[in-house]
Amino acid sequence: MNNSPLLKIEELRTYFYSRTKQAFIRSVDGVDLEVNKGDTLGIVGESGSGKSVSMLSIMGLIAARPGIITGQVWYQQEQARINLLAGLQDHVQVSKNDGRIMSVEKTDLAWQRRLEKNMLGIRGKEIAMIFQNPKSAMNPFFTIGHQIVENITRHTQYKSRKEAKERALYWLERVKIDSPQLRFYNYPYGLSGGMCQRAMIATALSSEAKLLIADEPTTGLDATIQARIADLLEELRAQTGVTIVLISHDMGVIGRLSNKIAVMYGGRVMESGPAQAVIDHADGKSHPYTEALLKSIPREDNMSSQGHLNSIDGEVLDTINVPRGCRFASRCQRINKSIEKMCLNEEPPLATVSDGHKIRCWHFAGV
Amino acid sequence: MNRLKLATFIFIAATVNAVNAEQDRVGGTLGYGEYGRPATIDPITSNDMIALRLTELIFNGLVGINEKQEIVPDLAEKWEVDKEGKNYTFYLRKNAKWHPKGADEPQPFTAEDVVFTFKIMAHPKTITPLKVRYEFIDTVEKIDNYTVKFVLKRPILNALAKFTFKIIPKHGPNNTNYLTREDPFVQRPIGTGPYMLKEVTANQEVVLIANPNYFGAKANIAQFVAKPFADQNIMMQALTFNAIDMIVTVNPRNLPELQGDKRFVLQPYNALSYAFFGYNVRNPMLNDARVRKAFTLAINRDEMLKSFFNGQGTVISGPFAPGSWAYNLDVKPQPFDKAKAAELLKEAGFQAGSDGILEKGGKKLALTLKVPIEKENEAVKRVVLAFKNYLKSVGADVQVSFMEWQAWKESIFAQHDFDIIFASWVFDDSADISSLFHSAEIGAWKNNFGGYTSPEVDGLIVESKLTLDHEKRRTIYRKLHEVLADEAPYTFLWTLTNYSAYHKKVRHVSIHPYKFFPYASSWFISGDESKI
Amino acid sequence: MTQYAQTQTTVSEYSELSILQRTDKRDIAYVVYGIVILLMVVCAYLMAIFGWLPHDPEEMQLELMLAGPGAPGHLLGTDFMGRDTLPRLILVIKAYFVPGLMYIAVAILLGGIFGILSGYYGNKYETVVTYITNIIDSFPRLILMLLVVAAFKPDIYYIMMVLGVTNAPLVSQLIKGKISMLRQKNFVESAIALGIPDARIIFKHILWFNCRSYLIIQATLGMGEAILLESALSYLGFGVQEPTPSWGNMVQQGANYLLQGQLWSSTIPAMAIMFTVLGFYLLGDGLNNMLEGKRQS
Amino acid sequence: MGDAILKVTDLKKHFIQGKGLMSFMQRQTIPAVDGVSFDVNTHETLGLVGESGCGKTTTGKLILKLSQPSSGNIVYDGIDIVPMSNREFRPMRSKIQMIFQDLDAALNPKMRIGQILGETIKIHNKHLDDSAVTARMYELLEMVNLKKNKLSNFPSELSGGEKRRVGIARTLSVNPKFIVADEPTSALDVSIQAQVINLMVDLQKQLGLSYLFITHDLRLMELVSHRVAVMYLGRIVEIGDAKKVAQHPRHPYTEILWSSLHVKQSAAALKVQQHNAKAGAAWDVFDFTEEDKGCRFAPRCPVFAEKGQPQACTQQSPTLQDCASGHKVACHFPL
Amino acid sequence: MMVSRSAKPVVLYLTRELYVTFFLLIGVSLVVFAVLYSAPGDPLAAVFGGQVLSDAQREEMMRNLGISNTWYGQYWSWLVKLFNGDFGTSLRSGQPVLGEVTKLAKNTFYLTFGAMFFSLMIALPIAIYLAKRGTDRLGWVLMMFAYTTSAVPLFWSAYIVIYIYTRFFNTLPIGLATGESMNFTQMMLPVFMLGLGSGIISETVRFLRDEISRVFSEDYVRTARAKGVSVWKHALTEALIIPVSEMIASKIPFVIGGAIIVEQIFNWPGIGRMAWQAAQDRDYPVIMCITLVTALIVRLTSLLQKTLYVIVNPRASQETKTS
Repeated sequence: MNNSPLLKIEELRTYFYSRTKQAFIRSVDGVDLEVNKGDTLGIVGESGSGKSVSMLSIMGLIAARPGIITGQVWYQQEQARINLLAGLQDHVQVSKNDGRIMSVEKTDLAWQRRLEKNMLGIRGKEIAMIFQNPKSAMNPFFTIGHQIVENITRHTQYKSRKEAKERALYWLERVKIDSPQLRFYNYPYGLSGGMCQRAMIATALSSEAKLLIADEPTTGLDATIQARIADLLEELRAQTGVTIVLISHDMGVIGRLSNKIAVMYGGRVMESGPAQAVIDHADGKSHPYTEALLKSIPREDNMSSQGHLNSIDGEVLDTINVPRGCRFASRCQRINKSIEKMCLNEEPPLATVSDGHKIRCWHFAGV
Repeated sequence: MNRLKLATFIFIAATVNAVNAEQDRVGGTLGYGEYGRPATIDPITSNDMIALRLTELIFNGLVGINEKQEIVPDLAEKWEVDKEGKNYTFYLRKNAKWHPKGADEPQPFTAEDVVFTFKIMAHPKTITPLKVRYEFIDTVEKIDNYTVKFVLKRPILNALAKFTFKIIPKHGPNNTNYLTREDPFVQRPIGTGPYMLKEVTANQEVVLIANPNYFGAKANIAQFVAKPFADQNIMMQALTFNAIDMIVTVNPRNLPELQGDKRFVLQPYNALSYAFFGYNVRNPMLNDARVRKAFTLAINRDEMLKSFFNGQGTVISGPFAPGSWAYNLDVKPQPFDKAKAAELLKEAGFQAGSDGILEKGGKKLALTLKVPIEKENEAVKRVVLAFKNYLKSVGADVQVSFMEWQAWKESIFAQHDFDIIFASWVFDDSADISSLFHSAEIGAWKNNFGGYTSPEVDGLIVESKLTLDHEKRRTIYRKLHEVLADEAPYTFLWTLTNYSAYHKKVRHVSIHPYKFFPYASSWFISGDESKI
Repeated sequence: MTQYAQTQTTVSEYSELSILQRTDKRDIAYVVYGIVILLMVVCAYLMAIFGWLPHDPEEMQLELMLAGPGAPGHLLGTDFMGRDTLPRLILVIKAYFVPGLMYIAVAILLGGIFGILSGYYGNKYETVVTYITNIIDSFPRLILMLLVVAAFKPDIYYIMMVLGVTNAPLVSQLIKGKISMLRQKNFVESAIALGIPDARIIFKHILWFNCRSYLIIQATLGMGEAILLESALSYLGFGVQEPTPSWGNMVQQGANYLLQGQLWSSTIPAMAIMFTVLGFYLLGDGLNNMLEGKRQS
Repeated sequence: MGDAILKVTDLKKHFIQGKGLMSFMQRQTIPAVDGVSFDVNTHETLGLVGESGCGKTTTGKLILKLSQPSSGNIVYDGIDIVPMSNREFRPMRSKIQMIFQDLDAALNPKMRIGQILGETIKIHNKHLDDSAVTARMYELLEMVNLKKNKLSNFPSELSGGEKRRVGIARTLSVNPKFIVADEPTSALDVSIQAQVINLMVDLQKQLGLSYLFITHDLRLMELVSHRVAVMYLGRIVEIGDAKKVAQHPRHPYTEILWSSLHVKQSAAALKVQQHNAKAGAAWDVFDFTEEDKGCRFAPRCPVFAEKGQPQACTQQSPTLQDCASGHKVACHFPL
Repeated sequence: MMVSRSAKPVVLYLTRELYVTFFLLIGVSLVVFAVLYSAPGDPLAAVFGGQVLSDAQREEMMRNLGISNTWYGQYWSWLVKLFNGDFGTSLRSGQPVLGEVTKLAKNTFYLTFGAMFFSLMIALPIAIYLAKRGTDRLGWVLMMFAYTTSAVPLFWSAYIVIYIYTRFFNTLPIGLATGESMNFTQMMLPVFMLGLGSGIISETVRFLRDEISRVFSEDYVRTARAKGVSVWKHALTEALIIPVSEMIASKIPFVIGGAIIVEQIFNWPGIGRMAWQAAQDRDYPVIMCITLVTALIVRLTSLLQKTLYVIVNPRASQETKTS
């Protein structure tokens, strides 16, 4: 057992080409992340911050045609360390100007083929994924049981129908679905949202994947159910030791489950580190964006005297015209005269503040 | 051309394909193409030409007509007519046998069958187009097994020709009183003829095989197959690719192609019909004979005949077939003469309007020409369009309106809502033309659809009906011809020559103009095509 | 190989591209082709209306029947009456034009009524409308058309009328689908809540803003279908009748000589049909992609 | 706080399932809203909470007359709107408005923002000329903190927060006094959510609005509403001052709702969780075939289980009882 | 609200639909009858062909044929007979209509469904190619091919094919004409022609292409990809089975319509030709029977499609309860 992280993302960029605007939408623009075995990494950020897209890129689930993915994604399999994006650059020619991608020539078909080849044996088997809106993310035409069994027979040693069914029922029980025998034959349509998400988790885990990417697993569910799904994930992590990457815009859920947190904004990681370090914002020890996010959680102590909730003014970053300087500068509360120039003109580096805690802000750059 | 069936006489001699009858060739199959398929194939309920042709092969009448148009014995060996011309006694042949019904033994033909046939035809519940034609017969009586006597209501001219109707067996239909289309007999008839029905296949082909027990000379060709087609072009192709051996009526458009093809024989026969433009004289503009005559003058019938029908036909001047005894050869068809037409129209009071269309009293000479639709008969289209064009050149505006056949019939015969029609009358073996122009025949569903009245014509018709003298009648008819040609209730166009096309391996083909197949038993198929 | 290129280093105030710029070139080509066809149609219509024809369409040259293209004095040859093909091809447009518009009007009106009744007013009328549209849908439309035309009049107005009625269920389904889609988005409900009158919601919001491109597309596809159906009826003898020319009856009359090797007099109108119908199809496709933004993003 | 601007009494909406020709073979009544009573005072925000499917959105739509109640009264400003026809109600629509959960609601995807706003302004103020309409539009945009240049955009070109603002602006364009806000922030990011909530609070102050605030987010509810009504399966089980209901819930269901928010769940909540997992969706658990068959929450109720399934809960449907000044609860055994 | 999934909804649905179908067929027959009755010409046309009859004669004949003079009389007696399982007899041939029609309907059935199958065989690969690869050069050629086949008049292309065929093989590709038993090309050519020319290829391509690309962007397909299992297996139901069956059901009336023409040209003994003949003859028992049979085929196909939909789509069995 070596110490290299289970998943190491280096300089991941995912661009989409917008024909209407004749420009690249820089959804993910240079993301570096590490996920160690057994960790729960929470990725938090507003919609459009690139958190989902970066994870979909890792899984090769970006629609082939206009999507451009560059960078390295190292995945530590049993023995080997493999690059999930290996060989893709052969089919893409990128020309840059001033560090920005200005034009791309891409052989779509070959690119797609190569991607599928890379992903063979990874998707489902090594990395499983669950999505928001479980009702639409589960195939409405197959029974819950079928969808689990399919995953089991494909990726695990339980090949026979009977074994696989037993195993599927085991997993349904694990996710605390009542009367699994019955639900096994149910279609997603007949289940409530929470129940569906449980079934989805069961499906994902049933292949005994090492890494589970949970893309907003609680969004759209009732508050009560949200809490329960979060509890379930926590419980399963503790029991199976699966590594989880949790994507959410809800600081509450992230804070509740993760031991590491990465905060993304405008396609960039703004802050990453142990959960406690990131959340502990009381004395301005974290990134201004993280702080603002935490402060906007509707809570009694986040209310201003006028009965206003704290909010982050301004709009989400425009990912086409990415500013030269800090991406958050336009909305930043902590920006001041002394560093204004830096903030507006040069992008801050991801500076290490303490052990494993990195912040991308000029306030911390010098530290 | 749609055929308005009408009673008239037969005069035309059938042409015989002169072939030296070398050795008898028995056997072979003759497949012939028909456009459409028959509804029923018995002689009583059927009403289409396809069935008529088939019944010619399957059945016999009391008397027949030979190739020289003479009445010859058929099922009756001989006959007697009394002096009044009211009683006809037929002595039947004793060796005629019905085709076997199912697995039964063939039964002999007797006088019972003749009586039966007549009674069934006359029964009010029998639905047959024949009924009107045999109303002149009063009673029929069986004298003995092989003698029958017919009593006529009144003596009529040339009555014997009417006894060509086909005799059906008493044991044929299930119902012995009347015959309806529900009776299985109408689909699987049995007769006495040279051919008997073998089967109607799933593809609606009617297969006939030679009758081994036929009383007359045995048929040469072993099998006749009537193959239905829904597309004349395809039927034509079927002939050229040897899928069928004969087409009964060749579409004029295909004549040039066949004429150049050495493999086929094109045999002409008279169509026994004439085409005409009929005018509705209820329209005040058309009530003037000068206008109608002008129209006749304005169209170039020769050119049309030549361009559209390959010149295969004769332009006529009156309501009879040229060559018949009634046809008045002295009345020449009006030649194409635009100037004269214009003059006549001017005489009738028409002045050219601002747009070149003639006017009279402020009313334009605008007329509707109603034509029934017939699929794949562009000859009709050509004629009416040419007509329109000819009349346009003399300043008459004709709107051509094609109508579905039933709708056309209703608007012509019931509503009289038209100015001009294009149609043709078909002759067959009975009755007279009096209904076409007699004023008593004006009214809904009567034949004088144009509403033409002329005391002179009425008088001539009545006179002709009263006479039994052939010569006298002929004189009257010639006069009638003359009057009608002058009055022009119709513009008489032409009688056409029909062509049958067949593969040259079929020999000794002679064709009856109307019934087509009466002489088919003497046809034969030569195995050796090179000899011709 | 696909190329993507950013034209400017910074896209200030998104220079929103015009609809033409952002539509795929191919779609533009389709639309242009379709529009060229449409323009030709309009030109032909005007030519027919004002009688600017290259040749008298009714003049018969009986000695020159079924001539091929390039025959002296006849650019596209002559038909079975020795009439020049070209002016007749043009004249067809006039015969089709108004009935075609009527067909579209009938289909859209009837379909619109059905669609609105069942989609907007829902429960009350849905059963009845479904029943009626099901009846219409159950007929093979050529048989129905044959019946009506055989029974009444082989007139292009009747043909188009039947076509309009039989196309109504399709339009109705389209509109109903659109309404229920908009309902799902609460868009209709919010409009009602804002006190906007029903008529305005139906006509302006639903039909005008959200269905117009669908209806245009439907109409273009429908025009193609109308031409083809008329030609099918012509073959059966019940299409538009002489002396009114229609592409259907021109092909049919020419086709009688096709098997004898005289290909031209049917092929020319058949090509006219093909290019026009293809034009309608591509126009429909192109418009669909253009207006409904069906490009991959 | 003033007088009640809206009084809802015994409001019922029963959906009947099973239509078409064979409807007689399968018909089922679903009491989506079953005897709901509450009132909303002027300048007040009444929160309506409950799980999805409990009938809160339906209640909102009934008030807007977007569907016709089966029975009951809705009295707005002294006028009962239930018997009114749609035509009669139309002028009233400028008084009562709704913010829909769906961001795209109210925004015809094919219309520009300017057209969308202009239309409603014109419909309710027919006398206004074009320049006045434009002025009013600018005023509205300012009210909701939107840039003027958005007027020429299509809805699809706006971000979620902007769409919501446009929606609110359109709602405001008719000068309503009472707004039903159906989960106005559920589809938004936390940061944007705060902006929208602040905007709504500001507007209430500026324009003197009253809100019926429907949400399943209890944290938000607690902060924004003055009073809260908790709904369960078509009925209000608890209603009262927001702070009181949040801090001292009297109904077991309310207790569970609130406790699920906290990281450490109460023992009772965990029990329900287990219970609930077995029970499946709420509507399946309760048998509606008999009227008043008892407390609808009973099958999932921890108290019910604890007390050994008392008769009262299964036989008698509890009514809302006042337990402390204006704090009402419908439970046989309130906590 | 929820019903455990069982055969019950399907059975219920089928019962209801059959019940609706019954009324639908009554409606269809009424429409046809109305059209026929209001048309000029009368049933005697079938019996007397070109003959002209007087009013008295025609009344007598009508009485003898047992045909009522009023439309409701005629319709009612037809309906009463129908409920006794009797479709009446053809006025033209006198044969029981049902027997004749079913005998020929079989042929039309082979023709239409064969053609349907054939056009799907062409349209499916094109649609899949277009959906997956977009309109590249080959895709464009394929698309233009699909569109062009639907843009030419069917009868003209049939003539052209026959013309070419006869010149190449020197024989006529028409079974009935050439001999007792049809060979393969003679059987298949009409089917191919109808499949190509009935105009459904372009529409199928258009519809399937959009459907497939839509389904492939669905969330659950993405899930399948994330699971590393066969994507096509997951998308199959919604991307192919449902749209293809929908296409078949909705296009059957078109193909039957096209069959009228193909039957005429290729001399294929089917009900299309019969309908054409009967329409001109006003042979109303035949027309009624043919329209009922075709409407029934259309209806049953759509019923089959809907049943299939209910079976493959678990949501539908719930929806059928409410709609």
